[in-house]
Amino acid sequence: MIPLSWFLIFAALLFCVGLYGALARRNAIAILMAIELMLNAVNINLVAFWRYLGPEAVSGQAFALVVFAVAASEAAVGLALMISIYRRRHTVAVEEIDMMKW
Amino acid sequence: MLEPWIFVALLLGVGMLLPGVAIAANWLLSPKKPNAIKQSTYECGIETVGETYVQLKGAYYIYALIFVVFDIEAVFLFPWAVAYDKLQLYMVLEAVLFIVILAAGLAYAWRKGVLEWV
Amino acid sequence: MTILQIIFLLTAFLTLLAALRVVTSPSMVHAALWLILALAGVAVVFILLNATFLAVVQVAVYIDAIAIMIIIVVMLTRGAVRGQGHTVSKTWWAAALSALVMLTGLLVMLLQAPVRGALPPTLPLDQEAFLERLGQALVDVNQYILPFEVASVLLVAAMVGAIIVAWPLFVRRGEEER
Amino acid sequence: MDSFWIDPFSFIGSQLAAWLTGLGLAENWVSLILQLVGALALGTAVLILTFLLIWAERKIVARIQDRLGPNRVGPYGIFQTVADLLKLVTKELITPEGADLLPYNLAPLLAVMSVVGLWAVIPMAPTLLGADIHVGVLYIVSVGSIGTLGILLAGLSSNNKYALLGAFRTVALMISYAVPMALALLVPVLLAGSMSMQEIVLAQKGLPFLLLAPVAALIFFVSSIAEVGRAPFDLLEAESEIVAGFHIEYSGLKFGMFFVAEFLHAFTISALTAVLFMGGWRGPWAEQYTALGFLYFLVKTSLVYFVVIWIRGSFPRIRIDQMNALNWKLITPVALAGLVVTAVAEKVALELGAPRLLTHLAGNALLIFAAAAGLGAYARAARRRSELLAKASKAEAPAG
Repeated sequence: MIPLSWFLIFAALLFCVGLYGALARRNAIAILMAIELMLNAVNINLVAFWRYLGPEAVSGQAFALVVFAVAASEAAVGLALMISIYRRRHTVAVEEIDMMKW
Repeated sequence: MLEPWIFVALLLGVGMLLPGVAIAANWLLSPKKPNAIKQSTYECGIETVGETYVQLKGAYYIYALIFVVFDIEAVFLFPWAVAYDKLQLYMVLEAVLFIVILAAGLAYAWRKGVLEWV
Repeated sequence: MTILQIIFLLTAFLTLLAALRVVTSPSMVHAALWLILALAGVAVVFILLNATFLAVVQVAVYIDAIAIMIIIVVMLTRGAVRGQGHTVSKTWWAAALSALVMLTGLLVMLLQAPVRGALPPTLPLDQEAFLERLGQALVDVNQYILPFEVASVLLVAAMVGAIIVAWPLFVRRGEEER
Repeated sequence: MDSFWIDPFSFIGSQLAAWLTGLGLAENWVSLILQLVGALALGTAVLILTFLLIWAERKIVARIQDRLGPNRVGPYGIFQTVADLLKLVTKELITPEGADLLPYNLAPLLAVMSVVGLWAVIPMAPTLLGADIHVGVLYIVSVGSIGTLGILLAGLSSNNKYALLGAFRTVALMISYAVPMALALLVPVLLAGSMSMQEIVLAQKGLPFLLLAPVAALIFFVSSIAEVGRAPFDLLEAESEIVAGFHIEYSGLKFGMFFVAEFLHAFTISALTAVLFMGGWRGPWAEQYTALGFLYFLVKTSLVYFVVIWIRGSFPRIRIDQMNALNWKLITPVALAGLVVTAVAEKVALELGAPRLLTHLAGNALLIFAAAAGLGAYARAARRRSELLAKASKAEAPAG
């Protein structure tokens, strides 16, 4: 049997790897990928708590499903923005997207 | 509980292993005489010009986008379909509303002319 | 150590390795391929947690849909950051520092949590019955009907928004080329 | 213990289990070994089946085209595919320059894996089923789409423009047609109230879903043909347009694996259609005599497979914009409407006590009528537009 803490530590590690990627990468698409990793880590936590603390309640899995929908919407709109920016400015590097920077 | 999944994992492994073995046998049996012309990019004899990663048209993104949206829709509806027998009429109609909202999205894409293959 | 624990450790190791490659790989295409491996690892973890429905959903949504969408966009914006040498920004050390601080904080919190050593209770329902309950809960007015309908509105909003943002440009560009 | 002739599969399994236990192995090791043997047997069986499929397809298509087909190697040319395999095995494996080695070599394996993996959940007889997982239908949706990923990898890693373009075309069409496929798969799940494939077969007692939801069955069949990329939807390898598509840079058995995956996938979708809509192994006395159930399954699957080949032999390849429009403007809206119709009709039949078959048939008839009316309006509008265009260009023409 696997103790709960293993899953939580794994999720924490995955989340921090994603966090590093989201903060450090220059390519905006890579940042989106890192955010997907973070959302996955969150999902692991939700499902692990569902399994260990209340397997008769549906809330853990229902929340995870909503996270899937949110992740998909986020990726869809984010990538559309990337395409739009690339068409206008021929770059998706985050430091170069600075039109709004004062 | 997890027993059927062991079989699934094994079958997926076998599905990778058998073609792998076949390709390995091919590698053992086949001649190996590489040369520059043979390994160059094949374009029916014409010299390759420019780089491989040509600019693709953006419409491909739209298809992927609509696919993602409807995939999530199907994922939400599968548990509903499983529970169908135990649902009351209003619950079925809620799912119909769910489908209609997404159909409205598809109709918008159609009106916008996104679905034309250009 | 039981066989399940070994499977979990192997999966976790591979997933974290793939995740590290996602955030360090200089080539975007490779990063996307490593992302697929990491997502598949998470699906296996879901199976180990007996959430088999979510494991299949993970493959159907993430690997089949979102990953393919990301690869397509990578190809559409190819070479955008290439030739400038750096895959990470100048302040990458600050990012690494904040990730480490975050990790330390999470681990400290975990060590103080009362449930950290909990073992899984036996599943009260078989998975089929659980799925049925999930389906009922999603359309029950007293439970998750609001997230369910809002999810559809959210998806349509995302679709319409993405089309508005991305589509007019294709059309205008096509005219320019002509 | 069952006798061999009534239930050969359980018989062999229990004999093997008894023998392994006799060797002094622990119980879970015995079950693991049994599962491994089962997986190996199933994987090998379906891959060997592919030889037969390729031969059958060549023979049938040849007859449709008034030819003889392969007839030299073995009786009726049945070993032709083996000869072809031997030829392929001795071909040099060429790796194009600039190829991305890991994805390049992984792609054919993924293509085969996604198809072989589907067979894990297909119930072939009452007791012959790899894994009765409770999310079988969703498993089919997700694992079947991994093949898309294999194609994408092949196109990206070959370092060839045509491979890239072919792969992207293929992926765009495959993911488009995955939408109505998933929607059509919801219908049998809804009618059976379960996602387990075995449960779906059991729920078709006396009334196969083909009669209850003919529109969904048709949509599933057409969209899975498109998903496999058979004619008339074989644009991904349109020789005249993009040389050969995503597998242009593959040679030897690496190419052969894409070929195997395609043929096996065509048979697999036939099996899925037979299981989900035609009752799978159901038939008279199938429950008592497992072997008979397996026979029913094979007959139904072969029947559907014959139709797949028949379609391939009869229809010309359609244009890519037509294929795209067919999906988004006809099949997907009809699939959405079909799901709604089935959901409402089933509830009406349950609540009001209306006869089930009649309610569903009436709903489907209404749906077909509406689709035909919509199609007619669309065609009239298109004709009016083209006539206006022709008139306009005629008005311009004399001047020039």
